[in-house]
Amino acid sequence: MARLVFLGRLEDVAGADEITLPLAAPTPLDAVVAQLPAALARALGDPRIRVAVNGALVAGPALIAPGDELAFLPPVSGG
Amino acid sequence: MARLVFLGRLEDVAGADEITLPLAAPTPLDAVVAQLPAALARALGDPRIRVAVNGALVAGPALIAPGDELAFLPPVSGG
Amino acid sequence: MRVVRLLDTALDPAAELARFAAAHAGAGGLVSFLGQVRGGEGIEALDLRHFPPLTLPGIEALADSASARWRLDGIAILHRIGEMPPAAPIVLVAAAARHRRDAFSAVDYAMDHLKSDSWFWKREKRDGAWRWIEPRAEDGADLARWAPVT
Amino acid sequence: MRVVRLLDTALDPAAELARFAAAHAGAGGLVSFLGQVRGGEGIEALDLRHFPPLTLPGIEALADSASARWRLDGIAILHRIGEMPPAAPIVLVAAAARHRRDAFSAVDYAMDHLKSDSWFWKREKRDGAWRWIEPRAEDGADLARWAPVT
Repeated sequence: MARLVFLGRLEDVAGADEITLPLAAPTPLDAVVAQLPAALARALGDPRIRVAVNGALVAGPALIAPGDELAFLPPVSGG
Repeated sequence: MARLVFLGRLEDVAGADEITLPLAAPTPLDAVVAQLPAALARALGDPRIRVAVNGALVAGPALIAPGDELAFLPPVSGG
Repeated sequence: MRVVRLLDTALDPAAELARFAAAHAGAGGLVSFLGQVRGGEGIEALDLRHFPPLTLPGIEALADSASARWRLDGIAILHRIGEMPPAAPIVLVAAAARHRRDAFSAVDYAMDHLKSDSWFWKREKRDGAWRWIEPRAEDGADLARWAPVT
Repeated sequence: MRVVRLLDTALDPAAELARFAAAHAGAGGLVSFLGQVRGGEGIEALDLRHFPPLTLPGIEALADSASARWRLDGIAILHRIGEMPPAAPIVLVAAAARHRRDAFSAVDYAMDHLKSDSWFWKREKRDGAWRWIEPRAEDGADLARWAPVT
């Protein structure tokens, strides 16, 4: 299992602010995303979206392990 | 009579924040100042000092009438 | 005094400022910014979301960076999260300094970064419908006013 | 809301700010500056003198000029006169605006002019002796930041 957290407008696309996904072994981030519904996977492909694994921002390809929390952070709202 | 008001450090030079001066007829400002003690008259000669007659700033030579209030305003303190 | 807080209940700016001013009674100058939920245009509520692992640490780093750039006696950054009605206080930033220019700059800098470079997502409720607020074009310009410290 | 006052008794910044914020609940942003009597260096008291026919009208003109230069919803300038102990509030300037940059600029502008271009004379009591405070070299530079409106 991995926990996926969606911030901002991604919550509306995902239909929930978080979901859990079955995950039996360490899996590349893009393979995790590929398991999601097409519209959500497409939204998460926006290059402006930052990803945090267990609360720390990651850059580039990441390996997601069972038990990880994966957060998707779209651009902040500005002011 | 005319009332002379001294602001800021001029109060210390004059020894009071205001004094009254006998004045029987309209008198030019510099003639009024010339009647004052020498040290005070000299301090009032500082070109940075502004003069207000009856609460309004005057520029250049002014005629002081009996009953007028004459205020001497040195540079303000800044900050 | 360095105060950084995220609040999920009402922010009382007058009480917070009184406390901050009392703690910096000899500072000379104290600048503050208070942001409130805008009214009008059918706005019924504002909802501010954050990401706990990053939002508060990010604001703490912002307070430290403002303190490093200017000579401050103290800085306070208090930010609401959650749902708020129009006119509710959202954010209070205060800086105390011997020289007022330092306090003005620090608060201005902190606000530009809070607004455009902090982990907050906002949505507005208008006429019964929630809508997420997107970044604005000016945000980059606001941040570009502050050259990186090298 | 346009508030301009000279006070010969204690200024309560928290109460004044709360009132001003309540009057501008929909403004979006509210910037304030609070100046307090500096402590330390043997300072026992500050005495602020004014010239009634010019001082308050000058500050009223300053509030009008700030309101003309920036888009403000309101401005408040409250200034103490008389003798004050260290840490006492001397001046409170607040501006409310839809856009925070307007409020920052208006308060900064008002403070530069209050400090260097208003009819106040200050003397400090240190170690029992009063001494008048002279203008500083920086004051002209502070004012020169604000180009005249043509």
